[in-house]
Order: sequence, then structure tokens, then C-alpha cells
Amino acid sequence: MDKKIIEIVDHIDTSQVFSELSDSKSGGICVFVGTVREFTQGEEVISLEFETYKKMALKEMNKIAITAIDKWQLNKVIIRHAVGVKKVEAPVVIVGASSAHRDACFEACRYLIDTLKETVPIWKKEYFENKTVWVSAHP
Amino acid sequence: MDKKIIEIVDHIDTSQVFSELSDSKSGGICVFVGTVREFTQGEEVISLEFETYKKMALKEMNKIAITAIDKWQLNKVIIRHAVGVKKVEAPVVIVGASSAHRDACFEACRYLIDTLKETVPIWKKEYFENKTVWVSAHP
Amino acid sequence: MNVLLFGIAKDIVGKSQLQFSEAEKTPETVLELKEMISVSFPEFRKLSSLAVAVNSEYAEDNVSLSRNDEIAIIPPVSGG
Amino acid sequence: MNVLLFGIAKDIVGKSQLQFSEAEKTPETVLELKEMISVSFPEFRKLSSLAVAVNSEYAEDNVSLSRNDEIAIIPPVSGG
Repeated sequence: MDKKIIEIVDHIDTSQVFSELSDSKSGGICVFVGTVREFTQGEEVISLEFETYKKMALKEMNKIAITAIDKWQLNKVIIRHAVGVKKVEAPVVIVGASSAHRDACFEACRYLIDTLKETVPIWKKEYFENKTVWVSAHP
Repeated sequence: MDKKIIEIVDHIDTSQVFSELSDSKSGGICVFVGTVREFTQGEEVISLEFETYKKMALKEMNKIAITAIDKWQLNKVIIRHAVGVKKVEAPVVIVGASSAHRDACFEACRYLIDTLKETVPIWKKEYFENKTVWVSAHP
Repeated sequence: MNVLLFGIAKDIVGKSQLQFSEAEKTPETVLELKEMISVSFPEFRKLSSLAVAVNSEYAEDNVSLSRNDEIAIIPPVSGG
Repeated sequence: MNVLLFGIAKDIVGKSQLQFSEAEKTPETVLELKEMISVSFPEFRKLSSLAVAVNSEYAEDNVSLSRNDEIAIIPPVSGG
């Protein structure tokens, strides 16, 4: 079975992730979920909208997963990102790693989300009451 | 609603944890699950058995949660440990933290599991083919 | 030559693809493409960064472009 | 005075509680309790560590014990 789950989906179901990462050689599983926060810099967010260059995003997510599996000898990895409009509290990204010991899965999980945010072609637009903002677009 | 979920249970259901930690003020949720690994130091493990001094364990788990909430300004925390006999791949502990930004939930989650392993009165017995071992009992 | 546009790049140009017709001069390198779109749409100069992907891989400024490549403008990413 | 036993402590003593009858000398401090059980059951000396809880809180060696306290031997913990 493949060690990697790499997906871009319309809706993230968080309930299955520990089953997806379960492995008899693992003693630890670390998962991070990014969710829509109600306030950003004091302003109320109504929703977020995610757009992607899907073909390239999957390629970049795959590179991140392979690098992490290799570096931390992971048994399983998941990187799943949502697209479309997401309301407050909705999960927008889930990344996770399964390994023999906990150091590896914690470090790998952090690497997965940090690197995803740096390299994967996904764009987030914040909807406020009176404006919209493409996050990080401007200095 | 209380920010803390502190429990000792017979069976851990991992499917609800992200709902349990969901919070409109949170942008990140980090969860660690400890599972039964098939091999330890090259020997095949048949099962693990967990025993606890429940009253004291809940008190210690509560202290850990309060310290973490205070230190990392968490919105929600969960510490749930299983007792009884657990087979390979079964979840034995789940800890998680929900916070505005991801640094806090990653650091807090690591603190939760590390401190639980140091201070909470729970004991693990490994069952091998021909022997049983109380983990960490001897130098 | 078609250039795919995403996120704020799509908003700046006002459509999801930029087309260079057969008759037009087309950019020969990534750098030339960046310069051409920044002249036509000065809003690109205000972005935190601007990358280009060729055949769905990040491409350095000196990479050559051909009509059959899948080319995309990659404004600052913000997933997660 | 009853002393609760868990994990390997229960295996060493062979039961889940240690009882000091009214007639017996009972330990007056945590340290005295540790010494008494280590004399009666030398296997305790081989453990990585040995702690005592009084009323479900870790107690230092100098803490006094009374008959009404809930006292427990805490061998090295290994949760998680």
C-alpha cells in the first residue's frame, strides 16, 4: 500500500485521519488541522475562499511528502487541502505523519504544514464585511 | 463551556477529536495519538496493558492541561488515556491543543504528551510471547 | 502561447488566461514574461513576489519558453 | 494504615494493598514508608525510581503520614 495520501478536495472529513495513518510499525501519529479563524488582526472574517493550480499543487505536495518520508522514516503521511469557500471553524488543510517514535512524527508534521504554506500553489482570499483580500499578495 | 477534556476511558474513539477541539478563535489544531507498536527493540509485542491510579491520574492530567492553556493561551485542550488491554495499532492516548496560530498548538501538544509520560500515574505492561515487562520499571 | 493566471493574478488581468496570438511577440524566457506582464499590468510590481511555473514546475528566470509549454503565473501562495 | 499498590509494586508485594494493623509500627513519613517496604520487599530497591503519593498528590520524603491519609506507592510511570 502506498505510504502517501495526497489530495485536493472540496470538503475535508477529519474523522478518518487516524485510521488513514494507522500502521502496525507506528507508536505515534501527529496531525495538524488548519481551520478558519473568526478574526484576523482584529477584523471579523466571514469566510475564506481557496483556489489552486491543481496539477502543480499535487506535484508540490507529493514532493513534500516524499522528502518527509525519507528524512523522518515515516510509515505514512497525509497532505489533504480543501478548495472553495470555507466558513468559520471549517477545516481547510490536514497534514499528518505516522512513525515509530514521537519525535519523528511531530517534526515531520510541522515540516509538512510549514513547507506547504511556502511552496504549494494554493491561494486564499479573505472575505470581510466590506472587502476581500488575497492573503500574502502584498508586502 | 470548559476548555479542557480530561478523561481515562476503556476505549479511545479518535474520530471525534477535531470536533472536540474545534473553536472559532482557533486557526490550528494539533493532535498526537500514541498507538501500540508491533515491535519494541526487535521483539514482537502481542499487546499492552494499562493500569492507572485513576483519581491521581486525573488530577495530574488536569494540572498539565491548565499549565498548557495558561502558557500557550489555548482555546481548547484534550488529554484522554485508555486503560486495559490494547492490541497492535490501537490508540492508547490522545492529546491535542487548539490555538489561534500553529506554533502554540504544536508546542503545547508536545508538552502535553511529554509531561503526561513523566508525571501521570499510569503503568504499561508489555506482553511478549514468553514474558511480560512493566515498562520503565528497571534502569 | 497561453499563460494561466491564478489568485490575484487573475484579478489583475481580469481573466484566467493571457493569450499571445501568433502575430504577437512572445516572451522567450521566464524573465521576459515577468517583464512583459509587469509593463502591461503594473499592479504585478506591487506583489510580494512573482513566480512562473513551466509545465507545472517552478522555473527560474533564465528558463526558455516555447509555445507548447504549460505556463502559469504564480503570485504569492497562501495555502493552509 | 492502608497503602495502595500499582503496576510492578503490586506484583512485588503480591496484592493491591499493603495493610499496617493497629498493633504494628506504622511509618511516620514518606521516607520511612519507602525504607520499610524496601526492607520487607528488596525488589523495590531495583526499581528506576520510587515515589509516594499522599491524598493523590506526589509527596516529598519529609511529608508526614497519618492513618487517615490515602497513601499510594508510585513505581516508575509509563503511560502514553
